[in-house]
Amino acid sequence: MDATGIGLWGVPLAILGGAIRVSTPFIFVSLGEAITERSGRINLGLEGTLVFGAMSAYAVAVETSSPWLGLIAAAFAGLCFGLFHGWICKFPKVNDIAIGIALMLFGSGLAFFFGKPFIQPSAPDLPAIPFGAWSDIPQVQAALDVNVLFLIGAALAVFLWWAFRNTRAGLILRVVGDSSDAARAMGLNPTTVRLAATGIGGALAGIGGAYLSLYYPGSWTEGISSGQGLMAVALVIFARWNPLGCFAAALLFGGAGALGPALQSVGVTQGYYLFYAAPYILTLVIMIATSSPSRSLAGAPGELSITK
Amino acid sequence: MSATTHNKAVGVETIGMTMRFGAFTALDDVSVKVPAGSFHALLGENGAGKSTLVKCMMGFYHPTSGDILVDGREVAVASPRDASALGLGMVYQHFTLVPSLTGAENLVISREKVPGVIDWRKERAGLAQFMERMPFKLPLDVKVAELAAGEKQKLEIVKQLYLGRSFLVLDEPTSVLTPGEAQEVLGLVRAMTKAGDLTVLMISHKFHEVTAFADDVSVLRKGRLTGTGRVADLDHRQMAAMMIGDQPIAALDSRAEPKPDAKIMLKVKALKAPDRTGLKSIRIEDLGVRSGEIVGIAGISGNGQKEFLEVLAGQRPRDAGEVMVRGIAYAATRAEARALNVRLIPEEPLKNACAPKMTVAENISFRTFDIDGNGKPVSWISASAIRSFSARLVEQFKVKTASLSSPIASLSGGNVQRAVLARELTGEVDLLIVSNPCFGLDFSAVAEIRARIMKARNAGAAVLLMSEDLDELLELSDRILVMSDGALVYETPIAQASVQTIGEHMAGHH
Amino acid sequence: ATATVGFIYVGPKDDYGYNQAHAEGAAALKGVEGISIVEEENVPETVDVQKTMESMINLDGASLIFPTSFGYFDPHMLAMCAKFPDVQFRHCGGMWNKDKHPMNAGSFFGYIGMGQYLNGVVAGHTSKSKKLGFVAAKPIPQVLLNINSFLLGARSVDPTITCQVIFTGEWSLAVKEAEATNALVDQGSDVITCHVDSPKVVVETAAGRGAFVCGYHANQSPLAPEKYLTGAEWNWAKVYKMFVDDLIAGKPLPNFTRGGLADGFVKMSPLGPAVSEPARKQFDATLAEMMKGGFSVIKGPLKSNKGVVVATEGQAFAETAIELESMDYLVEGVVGSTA
Amino acid sequence: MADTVSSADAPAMLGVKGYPAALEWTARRAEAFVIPLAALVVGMVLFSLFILAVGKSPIQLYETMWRGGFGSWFSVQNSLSRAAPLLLAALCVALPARLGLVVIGGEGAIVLGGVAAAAAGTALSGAPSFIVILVMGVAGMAAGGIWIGAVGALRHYRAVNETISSLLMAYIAIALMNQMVEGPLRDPASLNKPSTQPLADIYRIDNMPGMEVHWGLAVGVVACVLSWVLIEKTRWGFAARIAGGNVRAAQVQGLNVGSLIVGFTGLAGAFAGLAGMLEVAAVQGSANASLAAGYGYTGILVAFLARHNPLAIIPVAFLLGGIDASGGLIQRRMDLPDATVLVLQGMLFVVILFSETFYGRFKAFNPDLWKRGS
Ligand SMILES: Nc1ncnc2c1ncn2[C@@H]1O[C@H](COP(=O)(O)OP(=O)(O)OP(=O)(O)O)[C@@H](O)[C@H]1O
Ligand SMILES: Nc1ncnc2c1ncn2[C@@H]1O[C@H](COP(=O)(O)OP(=O)(O)OP(=O)(O)O)[C@@H](O)[C@H]1O
Ligand SMILES: [Mg+2]
Ligand SMILES: [Mg+2]
Repeated sequence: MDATGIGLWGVPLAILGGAIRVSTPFIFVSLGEAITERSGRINLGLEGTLVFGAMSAYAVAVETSSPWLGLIAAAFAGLCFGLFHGWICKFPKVNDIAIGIALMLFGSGLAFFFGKPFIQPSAPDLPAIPFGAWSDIPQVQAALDVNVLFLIGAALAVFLWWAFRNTRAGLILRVVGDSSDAARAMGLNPTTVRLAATGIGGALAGIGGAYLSLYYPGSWTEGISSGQGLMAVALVIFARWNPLGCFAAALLFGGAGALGPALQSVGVTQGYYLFYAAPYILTLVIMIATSSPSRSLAGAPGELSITK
Repeated sequence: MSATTHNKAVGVETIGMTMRFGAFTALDDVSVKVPAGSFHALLGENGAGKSTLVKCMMGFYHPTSGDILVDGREVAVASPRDASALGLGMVYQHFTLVPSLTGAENLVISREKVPGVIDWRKERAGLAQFMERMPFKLPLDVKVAELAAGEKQKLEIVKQLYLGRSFLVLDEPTSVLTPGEAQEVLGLVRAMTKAGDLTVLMISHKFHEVTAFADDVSVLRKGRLTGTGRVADLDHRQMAAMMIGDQPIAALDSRAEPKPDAKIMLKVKALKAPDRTGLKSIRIEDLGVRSGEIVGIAGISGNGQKEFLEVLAGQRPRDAGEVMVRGIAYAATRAEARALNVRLIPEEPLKNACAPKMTVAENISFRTFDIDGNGKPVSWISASAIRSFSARLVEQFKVKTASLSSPIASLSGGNVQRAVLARELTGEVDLLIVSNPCFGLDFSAVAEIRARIMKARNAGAAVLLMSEDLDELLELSDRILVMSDGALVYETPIAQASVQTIGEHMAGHH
Repeated sequence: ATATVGFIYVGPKDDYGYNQAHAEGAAALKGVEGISIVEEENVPETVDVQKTMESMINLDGASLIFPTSFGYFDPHMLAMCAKFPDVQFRHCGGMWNKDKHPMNAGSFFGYIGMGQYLNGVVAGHTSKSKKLGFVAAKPIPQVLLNINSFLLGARSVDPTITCQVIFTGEWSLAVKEAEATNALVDQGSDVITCHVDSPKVVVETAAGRGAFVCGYHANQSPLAPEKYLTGAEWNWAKVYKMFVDDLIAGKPLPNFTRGGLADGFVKMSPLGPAVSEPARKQFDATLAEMMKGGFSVIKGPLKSNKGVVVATEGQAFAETAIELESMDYLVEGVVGSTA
Repeated sequence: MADTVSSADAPAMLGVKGYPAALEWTARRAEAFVIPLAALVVGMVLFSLFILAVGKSPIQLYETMWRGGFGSWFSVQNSLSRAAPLLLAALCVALPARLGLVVIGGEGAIVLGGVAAAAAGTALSGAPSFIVILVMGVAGMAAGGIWIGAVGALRHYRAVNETISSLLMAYIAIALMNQMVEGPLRDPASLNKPSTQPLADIYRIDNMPGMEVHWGLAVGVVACVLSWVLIEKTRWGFAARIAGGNVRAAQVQGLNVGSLIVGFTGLAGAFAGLAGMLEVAAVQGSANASLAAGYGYTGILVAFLARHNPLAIIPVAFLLGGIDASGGLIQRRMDLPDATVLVLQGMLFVVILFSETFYGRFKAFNPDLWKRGS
């Protein structure tokens, strides 16, 4: 080992750093989707929302020089997409999965269409908090440069986990997601609750997009997302609709995603495609190991079309 | 915090209640008066409009026209929330507990005023205190999905009491309770009406309950009020006449003499299988059913009957033991069932034996779509054969349906049941396994279905009948077995059967 | 009569990289008398590109088409050449061969390896850790040549310098490119360059981590004014003008066109503020030598990083050497592997 | 009100309501055409507003679209050749959907089918062409079938959610494909685009006679028709619909749900694998990264728009191909970015999918609600 590189320590450090850097969009999208799915709807279109969020955040940040305004714009745009999905799916016979797929196209299309003028300019980044300042190893410092959104995401996961059981709103959400009839008998309006849940889910996905364009990788290009939104939706099922599970799944996914580049950087260069597939393989293996035909998808909201 | 006992009963009255679903009039100008502190029974055939009437009272439906008076004052009930605010509550016919929430969560979230942040320690203490006053114990920290049907039903009722209702509607509340439990529950609310704390409106198909508990009765028929009166003045025959007019009721065939040496059709030996929690198992040591007899299995729901049925249906793997039909090992494949003439009708047929969105004709053809007239397997489906076959059965079994190509989900519960019976009782039947066939049906439908089962028995079928309704078992069975905690714990020939003893075994007191 | 010229891009034409470089070249033709331009972006390397070419010919009357992505060549462009013998096709990067391919096909490319060599020279002077980093998409000859050139340029400054390469496996994958850049910096690389379609992410991430960067495809200095050293850029406008001039003049178009710095096919970004005086000197000297002609990047004695001799003592490959277009090795000093 | 259906048949010429049977027959089926077509029009009107808002002419746009996608024999063929791979890709979604499964990872089966076919083609090089093409087809179908069949098996035997497992496996399949194409199967002569050995011309699949569209289109159409027959007319299809409608009911009927699920997902994957094989044999001539062109994902949309009806997949795929084909012309003629087509597709599909809510709302399509005729 020489002075500048950190050799094999780079691998665990990269996994840690990668988990923190890469996971944030997954955290936000999957938490948002967890809220939506807990209300009995599935919004597969969050990939489009994420991309549109990334574009609108970047555009507003460029125009106003404020990344925070960009973040708010992304959340608002996401909210609109979510509400649109929620509104359209309240009509009978409208398939929420299919609408989601169409909105995925629509969101990405709008983002690319209006995002053209913002590929060249540079936008200010969201700030990071240097948790690694105690260390004098720059690599450690870099890995522990944690963006506030990651911290907010972590706090949000814990909050949602708590709120699903300890708040009125949380219980109402679960009631509506599990049984429309029961909800109606309690005088709740499932449509309204779902509309709100889909809207919030969209807003969080928009924030996830803002993280992509305003922090990591921190630029706006049409290839900014490579399916993170879709994957995050899938992770919700993997996480069994548990917010803490979503957080853990996102970390796992982010960390595993950092494995490929890190291994190459220390000289493990054979079969890098397979290392790049590590997050997917790992997730699949864990899914297979933890599923069992006798305990079919414990925790699935009863009204969810995809698991009915 | 709710306080059940401090409420005062209120009276509720509907005036000229009319409800249309599209072109169909489910309620036609119905005026019913339920005075404060009374116990009122609402009778009627399936589809008469009973549930519709009470749902209108609860704001679950918005009536086309008509008014609701509470304690003589006209009120607007636009949603169940409004009803709740007026102290009106209802135990729905189909459970409205939320399966993935615990009992405690279900109770608390149903309250009218729920704090934004729930202090579970305080709530739990309050609940414990409340449960002290209930005559039965319920696990409140378990997800409702894991409760047995009877427990759910009791929890529904407990929930309404917890919410401190002044007026309570019970829509067929005892259909999944044992006679003892039914007694307990109805006794409790009856006592509350007597004390002037509660008014009860109960929908029931069981005359004996009406006679035992109710003060007054109203009868609906095809959406109209056809009679009302004091229970004390009416006998069962009169009530039946108000319900259905002078239609004949299907009579049970007289029981053909059982032949003790008849061939054993179904034999179950040393069977062991996991139950739905995976923690316990069911064990059937030895069970035989001969042709020409009905063996009834009694038991409180959740004691392994469902699992046993699933094993017989091939839906649940077994750990050990054997199931034999005509002495041949039986794994419930389609070929075996066909060769051995085995038919199985699970409970709640719409949920367990039909594809709800497929048509009536298709559903009726589930058993025969892949064979031709001679029983030979065919690869091609013939739509016209399916149609003519099902048209014949629909007529024979008097299934009421708008058309053969309506989705079966659009049929009423009794007609779904008829369609499934039509499918399963056509052709030669050597072994019939059936579970809760009359759940939720009115007495004339019940009579007809029981008559069909008896007919199959008399024609030589071996029948294994699982039922939570003891009256049904007593009426149909040649022998009764009791299932408790996953095992068959008691057996008696019908001649010596005593409700008392059976009930005790069901409750596991032996 | 005006002639219509079609351009086909594999990605968005404003990607700050490969496609943008071509689109800028196309844009330079917009004012040319007698020429009209049609463009299509995001065309995948499937039957779609065949249909796009056909559509440009049938519906727009295109008589010269530039399919700019490598994967368009075989079989897609070749199929169209056979079908439309009257239309000229000039492909970017393909290996046109008189014996194998029709005369209405052709290819052009720039020798950008020298640009990467110059990048390497500046990088070699700038690096303190003596470790460079290269984010690459796939181990194909064009990319390998760039990696090797970059390292050899640096080694002309200090023969102990090494270069770590990380392949991302895709031409455009923003998050992976950022991760690769981070991994390189973590391992001590302090000057980074890349060969991916859109270097924006690599440039910004590396600069954000405090590393210096050399650009590629286009001038990315606005993205990191302090950290940007220089960059190897395409100058397709020159190439396209050349073809179009021949077209207007009614001359036959050349079939195999190659050119480097000296021919103006490739140019260097202006040197950034962080470039030291000695670096500047060597950069200028090397550039001058290249402009003179006869400069070889790959020359013996040279071994691959697996120890295989790739050029013997005295052997030198001119930038036009056809062998370089099938390069399948990484030279000694590059950390990484080709498969 | 419900009446008892009598078996006394109505006169043969007349339908159940006493109107001419042909009229009733037409009315019942018209719904499935009129509603989506009306939705298409509404979607196009909405998109016009968008185009107006960005300052372009909708009339010119639709005129361009028509010209690019449908207006001439060339345009139609352009649309058809883009539709060809979508037919098989959509079947990979529609067949499992009949069992109630949402499979979104057809892309994986396509790329592996392509790799397997290319490997088989290379291995058998020299054998008679029909044998090689046949074996390539079988290899592609086997690879795709095993891949998606595994998704079905995991679902049935391990209760692994098929939506997520198929998506994960698609990413894994693409990684495998890249690894193979750049590693063991790479043709060293494939320089800047790593590919397998190119297939000799005799092993390539041609265009159909008189058309500029390869045989894959015919294969796709035949596959759609066969799938429709399978689902609607055979006992396996009927059984699958039972299992899709209610697994418990199917089990009580003694149907082997496990084999149905594995069989149908396997067949679905085989179709996708065949799409990959056709891509190799008819278009690319070798397996390479271009196999992952997103057909699998577009297929999801096609299947949902077609309401998982294999016959409806054919026109829907053609529509998509047409929009795609005209997208290029829109870019070129109107100076609009490629994303315009995505916006258009998104809008059209949202409106078409939304129009599902109108099924069963119109009396005109339901003779049961007509007043009794004479
Ligand atoms: N989704 C639906 N679409 C159309 N009609 C429906 C639908 N649901 C119920 N119906 C109508 O409601 C009736 C069945 O309602 P319900 O299940 O309450 O009947 P029921 O009162 O239980 O009758 P039964 O005596 O047969 O049990 C049917 O006659 C049917 O026409
Ligand atoms: N949502 C609905 N849509 C259409 N028709 C309905 C609906 N609900 C009820 N009906 C009709 O209203 C009639 C009365 O139904 P209701 O459920 O009130 O019967 P019920 O008397 O409660 O029967 P049961 O004894 O089976 O509970 C049914 O026959 C059915 O046709
Ligand atoms: Mg009812
Ligand atoms: Mg009923």
